[in-house]
Amino acid sequence: MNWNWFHKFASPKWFYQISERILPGLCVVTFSLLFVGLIWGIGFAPADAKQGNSFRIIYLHVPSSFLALAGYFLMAIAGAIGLIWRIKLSFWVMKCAAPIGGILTLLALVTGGLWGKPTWGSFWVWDARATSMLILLFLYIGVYLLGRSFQNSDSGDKASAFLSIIGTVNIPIIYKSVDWWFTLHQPATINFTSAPSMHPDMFYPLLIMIIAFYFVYGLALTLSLRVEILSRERKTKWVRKLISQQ
Amino acid sequence: MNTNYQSNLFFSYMRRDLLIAFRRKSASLNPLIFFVMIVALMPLSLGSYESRLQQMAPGVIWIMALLSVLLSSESLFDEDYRDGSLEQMIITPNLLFMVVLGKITAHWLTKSLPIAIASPLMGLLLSISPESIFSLMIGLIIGTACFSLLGGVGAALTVATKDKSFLLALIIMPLYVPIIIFGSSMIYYRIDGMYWSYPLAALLSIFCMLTILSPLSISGIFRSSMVE
Amino acid sequence: MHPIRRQRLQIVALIFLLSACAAGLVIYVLGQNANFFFTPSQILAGEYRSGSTIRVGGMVVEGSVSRPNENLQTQFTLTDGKTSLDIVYEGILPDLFAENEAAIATGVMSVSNKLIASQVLAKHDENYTPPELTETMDFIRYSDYKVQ
Amino acid sequence: MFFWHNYGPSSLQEFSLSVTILSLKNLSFNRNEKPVFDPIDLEINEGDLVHIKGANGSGKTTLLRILVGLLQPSSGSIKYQGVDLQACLYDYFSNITYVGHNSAVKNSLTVFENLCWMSGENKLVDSHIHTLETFGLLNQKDSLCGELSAGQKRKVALTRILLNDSKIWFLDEPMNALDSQGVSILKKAMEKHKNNQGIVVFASHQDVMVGDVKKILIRNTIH
Repeated sequence: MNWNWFHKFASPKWFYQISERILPGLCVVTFSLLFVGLIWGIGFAPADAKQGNSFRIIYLHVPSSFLALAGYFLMAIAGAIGLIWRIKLSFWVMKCAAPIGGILTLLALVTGGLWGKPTWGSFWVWDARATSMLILLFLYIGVYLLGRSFQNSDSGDKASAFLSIIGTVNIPIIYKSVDWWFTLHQPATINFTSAPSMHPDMFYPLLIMIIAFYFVYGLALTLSLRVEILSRERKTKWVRKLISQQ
Repeated sequence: MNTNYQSNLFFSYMRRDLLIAFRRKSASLNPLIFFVMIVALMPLSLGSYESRLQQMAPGVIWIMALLSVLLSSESLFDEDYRDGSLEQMIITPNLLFMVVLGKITAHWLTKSLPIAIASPLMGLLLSISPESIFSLMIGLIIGTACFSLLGGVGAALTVATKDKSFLLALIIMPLYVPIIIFGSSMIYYRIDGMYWSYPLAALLSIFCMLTILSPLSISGIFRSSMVE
Repeated sequence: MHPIRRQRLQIVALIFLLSACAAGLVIYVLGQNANFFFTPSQILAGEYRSGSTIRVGGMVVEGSVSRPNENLQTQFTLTDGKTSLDIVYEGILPDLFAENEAAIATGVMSVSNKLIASQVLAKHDENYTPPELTETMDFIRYSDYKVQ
Repeated sequence: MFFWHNYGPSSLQEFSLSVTILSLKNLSFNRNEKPVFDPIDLEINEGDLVHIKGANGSGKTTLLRILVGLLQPSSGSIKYQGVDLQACLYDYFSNITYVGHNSAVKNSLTVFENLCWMSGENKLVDSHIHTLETFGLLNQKDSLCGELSAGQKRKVALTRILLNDSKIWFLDEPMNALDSQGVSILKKAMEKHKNNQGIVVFASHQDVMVGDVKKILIRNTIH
């Protein structure tokens, strides 16, 4: 089942040339979206009844936690494609997606903490979402470390692909059990970022911010993937030709 | 190669590993001794107040059981990898599901089950409330089985790496979360006098899922030419 | 390929058996009262295991908080919009505990249909609503009050 | 198995087109993007003795592991009886015996238990006794393998090739740690296996005086 069009897309050289062209456009769209979202969210959206302005950090917190989880699934899918059809490029996509996802999870945790301080008096609240986010961070760290601990980079890719797939299977169980654990110890206290019944003009900037974060994720992934392609294909002719042109 | 092994693949590999474990009894008791020592040290750090110990006891015992099984699960494939019999295992013309399950069961019987059996004694050491001893033991029997299954996956992933013991812990720890949650809440439910069959059922369902998933993923790992 | 096919059969059978009992257990866990606490109407309808510690959640009725005598024993009633339940509690109430706010009481039902609570937890509303909306909070919204 | 041709009178037997079992097409393996050896093209027919020769660290063991199916090649293909290896893995595994660089012998098991584990029977079978006799290990039958010398352990590992009658033998450095008696036994076994249409693929850096041998010279690529 080797559809050659499928493998054509998967050739690193093709991806490198395509990304060469779309990179400028991608940067412009990403930064403009970010700019619009942040200004609208910070500047014009109404303050929350109880939490006042400290609530505005949601425009950073929700998109990053959203992307962190989506990034993990993307990483696992890339790993699965790499394992099944043995496509090198998708292994590298996974390898680059791990640090990006990790940083996004860290951002989500930090913004969560910053938000917790004024409203609930402490940086860290053992809440369901925060705990699952912390565990997601540990999963990212595990995949990142495993990928780099093999002498042969190919088996390192395969191992981290397997770990991310196993992690994906376990994520729903972890999230369910953390929710259940949360209701066990503090059934009645705070549960932020559940589906907030938000006022419309609080919601639109959030939507823009989420889309902006998707573009940021795509941009970061493309950039680090280009670096990975150059380092992995340093032996091939087209990379040597490329370097000689510089 | 070994043709008539097909019928009782599970038992033959389990018997072989049990035989090896019994030949070297001292090695297979290490997790139990580690568990006893580390639980005995807890009151020194937590202070020996009756109420505080009683409240902390279930969580402490579960975490220490996790650590003991985690440390011992590295030896699951490491010895076979070093003396070459892991390659022979991968070469055998039969599916690795039962082979791996047999090895993990042998590891569970020799290394993790003693911990579950010793847990009531440790519970008394930490002055746990007597009526929750039974639920502690049941929970740990299932819990250690889940720990061994997940430890097997971690061991398979890190068999060809350099710094094994830490790496295995780092990649597998997040996956232990649901087991720890349901396991220890079983005892807290029991102490509150509440209906503790929910967490037990949850723990059992996780155990069933793991019994399916971990041999499948381990055989996938070994057959995907990752073991250099 | 005979041995392989027999092994595959064994494995598929084992997987089928295990996934069946895993699913059964999960349904058992989620099915019953796993939403962790009862509402007063469920209590009065008797849907709880008598003698075991249970948790009851609801809104504290305005003006129902009273201290009959000075030994720190407080009495209040919880309601979920339809029925109400008297709670007797020995101990310091949490600072977030207020009338017309949600609260969760853990304890054992006494003979006189009162809950002898050993623990009370208070909850403050966490939905974000702009200032102008909070005043028009109507009462029905509280009736389906359940921790998800 | 497969239909056995016989081209006319038996004198033509040795010139007959013997059946190719394994065919390798520009096989190569990269470790960290560096090719370990030059691409290899080879047809291994029945009754062949293949000697993989090369300096230390030139990738002999890697090539052997690829042939055995432990490692997937980065490029090129291995065909077993015309079918790609990955497609007929189980069939292939049931026809090969592999004795790796470190002999897969459990130190805490006795020689007899090791043989049982290797051959799959769980009671003493006359084939066990026969192989132990050929390798001169009969009186160590019940001693733990941990107490044996490296040479004896190597012999116990090599008994695996006689225990299960598989078509293709893959031996990695079979001669090292063997005494002269062991080497001669091994040569006789390889000769016998070669005559009844078996295949022996062995990797060794020294030259081994064994009949007509098909040689693969492995040079690690200059990069």
